[in-house]
Amino acid sequence: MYTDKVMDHFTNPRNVGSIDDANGVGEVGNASCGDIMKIYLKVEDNIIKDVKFKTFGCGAAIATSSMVTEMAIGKTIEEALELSNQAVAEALDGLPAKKMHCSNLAADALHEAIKNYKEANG
Amino acid sequence: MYTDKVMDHFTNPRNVGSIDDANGVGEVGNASCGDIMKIYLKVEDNIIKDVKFKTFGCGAAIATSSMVTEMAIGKTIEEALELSNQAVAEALDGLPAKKMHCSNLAADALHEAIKNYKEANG
Amino acid sequence: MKQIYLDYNATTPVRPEVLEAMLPFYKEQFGNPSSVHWAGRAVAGAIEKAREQVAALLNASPAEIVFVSCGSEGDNMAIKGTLEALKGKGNHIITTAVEHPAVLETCQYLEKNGYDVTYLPVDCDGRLNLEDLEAAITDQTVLISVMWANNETGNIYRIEEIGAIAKKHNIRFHTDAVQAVGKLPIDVQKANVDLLVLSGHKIGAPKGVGAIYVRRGSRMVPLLHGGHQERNRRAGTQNVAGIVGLGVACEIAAAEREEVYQRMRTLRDKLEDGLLAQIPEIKLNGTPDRDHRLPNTLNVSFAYIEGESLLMNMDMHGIAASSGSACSSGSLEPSHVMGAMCVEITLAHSSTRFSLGPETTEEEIDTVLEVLPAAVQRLRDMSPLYNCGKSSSEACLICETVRRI
Amino acid sequence: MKQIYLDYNATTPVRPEVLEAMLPFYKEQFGNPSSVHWAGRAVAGAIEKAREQVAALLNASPAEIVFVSCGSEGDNMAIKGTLEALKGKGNHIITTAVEHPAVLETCQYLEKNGYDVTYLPVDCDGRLNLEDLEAAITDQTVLISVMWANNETGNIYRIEEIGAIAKKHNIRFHTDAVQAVGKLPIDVQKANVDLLVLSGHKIGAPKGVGAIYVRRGSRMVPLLHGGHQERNRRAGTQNVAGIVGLGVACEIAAAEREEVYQRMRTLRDKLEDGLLAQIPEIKLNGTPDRDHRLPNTLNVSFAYIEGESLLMNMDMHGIAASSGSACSSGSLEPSHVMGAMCVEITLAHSSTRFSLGPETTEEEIDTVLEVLPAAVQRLRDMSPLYNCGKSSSEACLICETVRRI
Ligand SMILES: Cc1ncc(COP(=O)(O)O)c(C=O)c1O
Ligand SMILES: Cc1ncc(COP(=O)(O)O)c(C=O)c1O
Repeated sequence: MYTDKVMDHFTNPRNVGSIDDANGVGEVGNASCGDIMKIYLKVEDNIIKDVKFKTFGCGAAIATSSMVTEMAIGKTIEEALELSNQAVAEALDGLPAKKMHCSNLAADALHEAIKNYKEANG
Repeated sequence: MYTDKVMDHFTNPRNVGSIDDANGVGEVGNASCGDIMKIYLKVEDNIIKDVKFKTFGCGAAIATSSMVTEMAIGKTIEEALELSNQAVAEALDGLPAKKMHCSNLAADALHEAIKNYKEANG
Repeated sequence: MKQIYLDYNATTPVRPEVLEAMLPFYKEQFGNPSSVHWAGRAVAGAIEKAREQVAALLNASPAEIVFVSCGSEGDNMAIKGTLEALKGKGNHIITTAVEHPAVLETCQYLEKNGYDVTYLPVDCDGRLNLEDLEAAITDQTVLISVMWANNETGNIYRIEEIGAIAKKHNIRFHTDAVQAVGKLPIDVQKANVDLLVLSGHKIGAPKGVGAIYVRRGSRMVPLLHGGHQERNRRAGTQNVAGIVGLGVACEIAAAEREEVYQRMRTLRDKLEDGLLAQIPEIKLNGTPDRDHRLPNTLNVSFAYIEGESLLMNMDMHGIAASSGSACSSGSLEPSHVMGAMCVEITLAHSSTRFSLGPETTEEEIDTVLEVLPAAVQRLRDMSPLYNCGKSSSEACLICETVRRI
Repeated sequence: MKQIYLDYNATTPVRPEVLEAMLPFYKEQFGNPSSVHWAGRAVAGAIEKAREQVAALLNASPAEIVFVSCGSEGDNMAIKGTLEALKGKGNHIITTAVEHPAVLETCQYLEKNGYDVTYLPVDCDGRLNLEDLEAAITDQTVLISVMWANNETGNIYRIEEIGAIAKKHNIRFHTDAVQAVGKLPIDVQKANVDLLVLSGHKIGAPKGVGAIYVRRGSRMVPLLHGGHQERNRRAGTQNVAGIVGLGVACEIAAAEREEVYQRMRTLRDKLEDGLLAQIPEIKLNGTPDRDHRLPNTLNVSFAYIEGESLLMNMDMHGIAASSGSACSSGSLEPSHVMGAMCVEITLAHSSTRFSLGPETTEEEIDTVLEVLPAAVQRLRDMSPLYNCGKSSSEACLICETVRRI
C-alpha cells in the first residue's frame, strides 16, 4: 500500500518533537478524521532554521509530517509557502488514493505555522 | 445418483423387445415428459407367460421397465395388478426423488397391458 | 477404462499452472486483502495483478473488473444492479429466448416486479434476427442482454452489431460471455459492451470465482451490500486464491487462445462430420455455419432415443457429455434452448452436447466415433418410437401422438 | 523476524487437513456436480457429505444448509430474501447498531426501499438491553437480526433469549454467526434461530465459501436466480473444493472446539491482563465479563495514538492485528461499533483488536507483551495530544477541541 519512502519516513520520522522557543506554531486536522498535525517553527532572518512536528494519525500522516519538515528546513518563508500537499505526496513517491484527502495535510500545517509566525512578527 | 440395481437393469435390461403374437399391449407416458413405455404381454391360462418392453426414456425409465417385466413374469393377472410403481422402485433399492414422478410408470404400463388383454379376451 | 471428458462447457479441470499459482494463498499468503499488516499486504497486490490479467484479456482497464463468485452472480448483478440504478429511466429489458437460466430467470423475476421483458425469438438454427431486436426497442428500454455464445448449441451471436445498436439508442448492453471467453477473441471496446460476465470454471480456473466487466461510468446498485471490497461494488472478503487462479487462467487464455481454437475446431469438425456420416436420422442443433459456432461445441439429436439414457450409455464407455433432456437437467422440461429453436419434442429430449477442451485428443474423438453408432442403435432397438409404424402388426398410436406435439 | 498473526477474526489460514481434502476437487474430481456422468457423480456426493458436516456442527438437518460464497452473501440473502418472501406481512426490521456492515448496509439499503429499521443501541460496554428489543416490536415487525458475537469487541449476544422473544412474537430471527461458529457451541434448535450465517475463512476453510442455515419452512426469495443448484435456493455452479473444505473445517471445529476455547481463552486472558497492567491510559472495549466475550478477542484503545500507525508499528515487529481506526477500514469514519458504544472519538481511532486462533502460542503472546509498551510510548511521544495541557508553554486548543467532540 505504502511506498518505500513512506515506510522510511514512518519508521524513522525526521524532526519529531516540539520547539520550546518556537516563534510559529500551526495545527490542522480534527479528531473525527483521525489526523491532527502540529508544526513548530523557529524562523530567523526570514529563514526556517528549525522545524519540528507532532502528529496524531495514520502512517501517511506521520510520513507526510516528517517529509514536510525535511523539505521546509532552510527555506525562506516565501519558498515554504509554495510547498503544497501535492508536492509532499510526490516527494514520498505517492500516497494511496484514500489517504490523499485526510492524511495529506502536512503542508497546510506548515502554512498555518508560518501564518502564526507572521501574525506575531509581522 | 442411481443404485447398483438400477445400473444393473439399465446396463443389462431384461426382456427388451416386442411379442409378435402379444395378446395384451399397454402404453403410458408422453413425449413432453421424455418417457414412453410400452409393455407386450403373452397371457395363457390367466398367467403371464411372457412379457417384453420397449421404452423411450431415461435410465430410470429403462430400469423400471426391465424390473417390472422380471416381477410380472409367471404371475397371475390378479397378482400382476397388485404390483405398484412403488414396489418396482423398491425392488430397485429406490430411485432419486426427481425420478419418482415421470420415470416410474412401468407398473402403470403393465396394468394398461393387462386391461388391454382383458378387453380383448374378457 | 479410459475416461473421455467432452463436457468442457459444463466445467473444466483446473489447469496445473493455475492450481500452482493458487496454492500459496491457502498457506503462507492467507491474509485478508483489506488488512494493513504483512498478511494483508502480501495478498492485496495479488488481487490487483489478477485484475490486470482479466482486464487484458477483455481489452478493459483493471478498474472496470469486479470479482464475483460465479457467472450466475455476475449475470444477476449486472441485470438487477443496472435496472435498479436506472430506475425511473425505463422498465423495459430486451433479451433472447436462448439465454442461460441465470439471465432468463432473473428476467422472469423482474417481470414479477413490474418490469417488461421482450424475449427475442430465434430461428430453427438458433439464430437471432437483429431487425427484431431493433424493432423491439421502445423509449422504455434500458437494457439489452444477449449472450456472446450459447452454452448448448455453441451459436455465436453478433455482439459487435448488437453493441452498435445499443450504443445508437443509448441503451445499456450486457452480455453473458461465460462460454465465449477463452474460446473467442473478446474486445469490450470494439463490441461496445457495457457489462460482460465470465466464469472461472469454464476456462481452467476453479469453481467459485467469476468476474464482471463494468464499463467506467455504468452505475450499478450492488447485489451484495456490506464491506468496501471491490470499490464498494461487491461486499465480502475476496476469494483470493480463486481470483489469483482466474487471473492466471486469463493470461493463459490470452496466450493460447488462437492455437487452441484451431486444435479444438479441427477435432470438433472431425467429430461432427463423423457422426453425421455414420448415424442415420441425426439432427444438428445450432447453426450449420461452423464459423458462427464455438469451435468446441457440437449439439446433435439422435432420433427415437432419450438423452439421459444415451449419456449413461456413453458413460459406460467412459465418455462424459451432456444432454438437453429434462431428465439430465433436473427440471421436468427439456432444454428451453431446444424449445426456442422449435426442435420437435422427442428430438429435444434426445439432444446431446459434446464440448471439447484444450486437452481433448484425436484419439478420444476416434473412440467416440467408434462407440457412438452402436450405443445409439442399442437404445433405438429398445425404443417404442423406432421403426414404429413400419411394423404392420400393430397400430402406432404413440408415434402419432408424439408427432402431433 | 518471526511473524505473529493475531488477526484471526479478519481471516484464518486454511488448515492443512482442509486443504488436503480440497485438492482432489481441483484435479481428478473436477466435474460439475449437476452432471449425470462419472465426472459429475464423483462430486455430488462430496457436496452432500459437506452439507452433513456443516449441519452437524449447528444441530441442523442437511436439507436446511445452503452453500453460498461468503458471510456477506449469506447475510444479504437471509435479510433481503426473507423480507421479500414476507412482503405484505410487514415492513419493520429490528437489528442492532453494532452489526457487521453486511447486515447494517443491507438494512440501510432496505430503508431506502420503504422498510423501517430499528437499530437497537448498546451500552458503553457494547451490551444490548433485551427490554429495548421487546419494546421495539410492532405488528409490522417481520425480522429480527442480531449477531451471535461481535467481530470487533468479541461481545456475545444472548441469542437464546432473543430467539425465545422472536418465537413468542412469531417473528423470523436471523443471526450473523460468522464470528461465533467454531468458537462457541451453536445449536439452532435450542436458540430458536430461523436463519444463521457462517463464513468458511473464519474457521480454517478457504475464502470464497460460506453457508446459511434456513430453518425448514422459512420461505426466502433467492438472491441469485438461475440454475437449480442448492434446491433452487442459490443459482450458480457450486464451489466444490471450497464446500468440501468448509465441511472438513466444520467437522474439525466440532471435535476440537471445547479444547481450543480453553487454550485461546487462557492466552487471551494473559494478553489482556498483561496489557492492562503494563500500559497506562488504556481502555478495554467490550464487556469486561470475559464469559460474555469470545475467548479469542481483545479490543483495547491506547489513549493519544491512532490505530493504523500502531498497527504499522507492530507490523515492524511482525505482529499482525487490526484496528477500528478510519484509516485502516477504508472508510473515513472510525468503527461504527466504537461509535455505538460512545467511545470518545480519539479513543475510537485508537482501538486495536487482537484476535487469537487455535495456532496461537504462549511465546507469541509474550512477545506482544514485550513489544507493545515501547511501541505505544513511541507513538505517544509523537502525538500532539499526549501530555498536552501539561506543558505550560502553550495554549492547548487541540485538546479542547478534541474533548468537545
Ligand atoms: C460478524 C461478521 N459478519 C459477516 C462477515 C462477512 O463475512 P465475509 O467476509 O465472509 O463476507 C464478517 C467478516 O468479515 C464478520 O466478522
Ligand atoms: C452461458 C452461461 N451463462 C452463465 C453460466 C453460469 O455460470 P456459473 O455456473 O459459474 O454460475 C453458464 C454456466 O453454467 C453458462 O454456460
